[in-house]
Amino acid sequence: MVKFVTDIWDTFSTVFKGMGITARYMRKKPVTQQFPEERWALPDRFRGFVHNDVPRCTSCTLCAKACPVDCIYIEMEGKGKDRRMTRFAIDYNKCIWCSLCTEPCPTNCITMSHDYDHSVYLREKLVYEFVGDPVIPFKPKKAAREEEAEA
Amino acid sequence: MHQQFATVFVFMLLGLAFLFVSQIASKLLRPKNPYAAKQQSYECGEEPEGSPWIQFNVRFYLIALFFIVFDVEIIFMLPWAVVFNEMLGTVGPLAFWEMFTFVCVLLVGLAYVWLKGDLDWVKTIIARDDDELVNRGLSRYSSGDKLGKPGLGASEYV
Amino acid sequence: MHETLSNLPLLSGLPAQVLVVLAMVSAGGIILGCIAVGGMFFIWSERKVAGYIQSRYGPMYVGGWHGVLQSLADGVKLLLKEDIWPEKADKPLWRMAPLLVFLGAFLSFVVLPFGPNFVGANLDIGLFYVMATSSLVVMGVISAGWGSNNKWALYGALRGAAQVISYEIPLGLALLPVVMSTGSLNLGTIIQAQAGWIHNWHLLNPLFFVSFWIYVISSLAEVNRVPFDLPETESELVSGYHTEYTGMKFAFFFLGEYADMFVVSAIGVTVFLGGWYSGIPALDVPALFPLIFILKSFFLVFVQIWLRWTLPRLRVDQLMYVCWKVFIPIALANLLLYGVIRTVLS
Amino acid sequence: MTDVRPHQDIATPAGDIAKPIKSELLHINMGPQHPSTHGVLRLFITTDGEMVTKVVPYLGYLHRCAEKIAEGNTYHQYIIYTDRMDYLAAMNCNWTYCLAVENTLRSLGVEVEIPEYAEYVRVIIGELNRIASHLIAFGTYGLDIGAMTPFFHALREREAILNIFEKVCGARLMYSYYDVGGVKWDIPDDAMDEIKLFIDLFPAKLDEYNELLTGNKIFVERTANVGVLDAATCIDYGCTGPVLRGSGVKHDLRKDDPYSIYDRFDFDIPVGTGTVGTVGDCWDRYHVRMLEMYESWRIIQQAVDRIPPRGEVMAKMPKNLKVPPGQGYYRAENPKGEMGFYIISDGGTVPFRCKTRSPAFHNLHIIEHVGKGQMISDLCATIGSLDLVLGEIDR
Repeated sequence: MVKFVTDIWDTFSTVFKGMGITARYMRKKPVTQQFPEERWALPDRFRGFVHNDVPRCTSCTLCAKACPVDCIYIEMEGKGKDRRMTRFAIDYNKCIWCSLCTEPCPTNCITMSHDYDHSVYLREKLVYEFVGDPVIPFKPKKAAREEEAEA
Repeated sequence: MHQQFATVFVFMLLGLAFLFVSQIASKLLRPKNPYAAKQQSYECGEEPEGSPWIQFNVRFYLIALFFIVFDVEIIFMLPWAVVFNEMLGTVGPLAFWEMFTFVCVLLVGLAYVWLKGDLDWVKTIIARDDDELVNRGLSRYSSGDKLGKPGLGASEYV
Repeated sequence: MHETLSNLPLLSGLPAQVLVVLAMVSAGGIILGCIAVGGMFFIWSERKVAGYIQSRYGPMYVGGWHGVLQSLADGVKLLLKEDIWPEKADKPLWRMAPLLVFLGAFLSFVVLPFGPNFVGANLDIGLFYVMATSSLVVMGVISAGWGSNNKWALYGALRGAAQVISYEIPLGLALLPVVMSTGSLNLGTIIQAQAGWIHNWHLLNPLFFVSFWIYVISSLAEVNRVPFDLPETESELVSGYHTEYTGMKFAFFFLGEYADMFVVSAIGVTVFLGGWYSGIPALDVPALFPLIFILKSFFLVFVQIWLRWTLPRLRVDQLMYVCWKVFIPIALANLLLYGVIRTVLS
Repeated sequence: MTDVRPHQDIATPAGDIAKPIKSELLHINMGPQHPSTHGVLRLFITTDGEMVTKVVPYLGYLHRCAEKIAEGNTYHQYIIYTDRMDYLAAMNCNWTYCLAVENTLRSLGVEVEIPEYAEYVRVIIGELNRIASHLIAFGTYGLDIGAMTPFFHALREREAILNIFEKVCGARLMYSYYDVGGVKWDIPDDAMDEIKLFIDLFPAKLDEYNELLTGNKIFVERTANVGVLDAATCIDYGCTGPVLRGSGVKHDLRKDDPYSIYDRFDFDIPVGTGTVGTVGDCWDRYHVRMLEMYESWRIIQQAVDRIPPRGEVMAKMPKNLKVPPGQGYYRAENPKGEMGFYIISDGGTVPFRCKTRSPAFHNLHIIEHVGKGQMISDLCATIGSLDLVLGEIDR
């Protein structure tokens, strides 16, 4: 009988306690953001869509090798002086934003950008081609490299 | 008074009209593209195992019986409650004691089923002839046996 | 009401019978509109209250200010939704269920006294009538659950049946002391007994205090709200009895549920919270009566919403325990105690 | 082993034996698309009315061959796959894997000297992620019981942690932050400030959770005495983590087999005590998690106080990491329990075999044992209290 009464008391008291908390929150300002209008200030290290700065790309394929999901496609033509990069594509269907590709890059041309909302209707459109006409891969100058080493 | 009930009837007709009109409107506007997978009964994304139309174990079927008893009681008590004030004036305390007796008889019934345990959910899996749980009851909070057959295919159950 | 209509210049020439029918139909139309608009308002407010309790905004875009028209947009969406029916369903039962649920809630509105003259049908057995129509809902729930040929729906329906019929008893017993006091089942008469200052409200009468709590909690169970939302426990039974419903059929379940919330709140206001009286005699002018009544009912609806976003839910055996071993004995004891006190006092 | 109960157990309170009611069993697929199976777990349940007579878990709906993938990826590359195991505690999975590689290297004679600063960073971030994971466990458990608000409140605090992680490593869910030999980046100053702010604010939130859910009478009634697991059964099934500790076994690798620098911190191991019911019931398992959040908070506080000045975060490691032929196993205490990686190397840059011992996989299978004879609602409560993550179960 005592338990019967204390149970009822417990129920009411804890329910009112909980209602007190929720009532407190009803008066507080929400913490969420209205996404398209308000946007989050992205931190410096934010790992958004991978971006390749083609003019600085040496087409060394280190990034493609580092990629654990093989989402970077690099194609080349010719040899020596005639070497042309015909394709540098990133398949964002596969990309997992791990930033492993940025680590071995000798010229830091492949970076994690701050873009994150590239929604498209077709999956094919998520394969981003960075190279249109074949380009001559970037050759870092020796002097520039030395400067970098000194710095 | 009849007019009041007529109002209720008109309301019912109106409600039904509203329901049918909106259903028909919806029928005219909505797309229609049924196919077999869509029309399957939902069972968490899997093919339904057997029919749900079985002899379902409603543990609380006894409650239904008590409910009828108690609901009838309320129906008896409503007219009494309405005239309770007048009766206090005319017959005095008898107005109360009559109903008191009636309620007490029912309370005895409630006490009986309570003590007998019929108000408790029967917390057992009852021994069944057609199952591996033959002659064995498992209490609700017990952990049962450890020798469940692992990895049976779903087909073996139906 | 038909007297008012007969004063209108356009309708003055019509015979009395036609006017009466016209009055009925227009009253019904008004209430139907109120249910639709009110239901949408409740759904919107539920989402907003839930949002703010959970530190978020809830709907914000449709209709400008704080997404007031979100429910309307949802209604239009549901109207345009494809109707998916389970192939193996028991079609007549399955189709009938949402109608029953909605009708059960809708019919209760007839007797709700928004004011001394703002009532669809001033039935002498008003309270009894509401109890009767609100059990129509359970018919809908059962036929939905059995008809959809879905196991989760079946569970929801059987739980709903056990719950709703069980909680009708404490609900009825909680109302009895008030009926004994006022000597009438007419909702208007019950309200008139609470006229005057606020202490005349039955809630503030110590004799009815327990009744009020039992009524409020049982009414939560009657309309399947948290913590008693076992028929549609979304975490256990997916969606309970309306798992298989889409589009307009689902909308009727939804609308019915919210209309039902208003009905039980309105009955609570009628019986315990002074109905259309504001508690201050100076404010009791007939023009304000419907407003006061609706505001009070909204408050009780708000409490239901508030509870929903605070509490976990009970298990089905605990639900039954609470009903049969807590509420019914207490309600009976309360009833008898009230009888004893009245008898002794007389 | 067959456990035939005496008749008192199945009797009604008055002592009568329950009489058979003629009814049929219902077979239901609970999952893969079910709100309370925490992902794509499929439980094939047989019920007799509301009572569950049999539960058989079926796995594999989220199987991604992670272990096979490991054999084709270098040791560095596989780190990102460990993110996707326990995605609610990806940092801890990273950490465990890196520990496993480092210790395999050590046991095979390659010296790996992890900088002191990196160890502190690892502990702070790992414990923050433990809190984040337990917050999800707390929130979803509220959902399973029917309370929706705690979930959103828990997510709100988790967001604060994710913001810290985003500042630290740039991602909010799949971090791949730990690396073999240290961590990839140090903690920037603004993130450190946020960690300090979080330390200040978190205990008040914890109290609020306790008031809102833990103490609630309905919640207690729903979880106390439900899904009771005794210590012996837990050990038999290989349960670890809060599930094992909830049954009263004081086993935590951070204390029992200290890795990293856990021996330097002062913290307790909460165990289930049966405060409101039996030892090892759902409430105990849930409460152990709540207490663990507090203990993690203590560890973070101490680590933030004692963290050395910023220095190297990576050990000197070769660019192409090769592990000498041999094998090694290392385990660590993850939020869900004891996670371990067993690495066999043939001397190349990729592991020959990398087996994962994932805690939730072992915790899950006890459901077959404990689910019997429960009600459907209790089954949901029990699943929730096990805190399953399907990404890790199926891998």
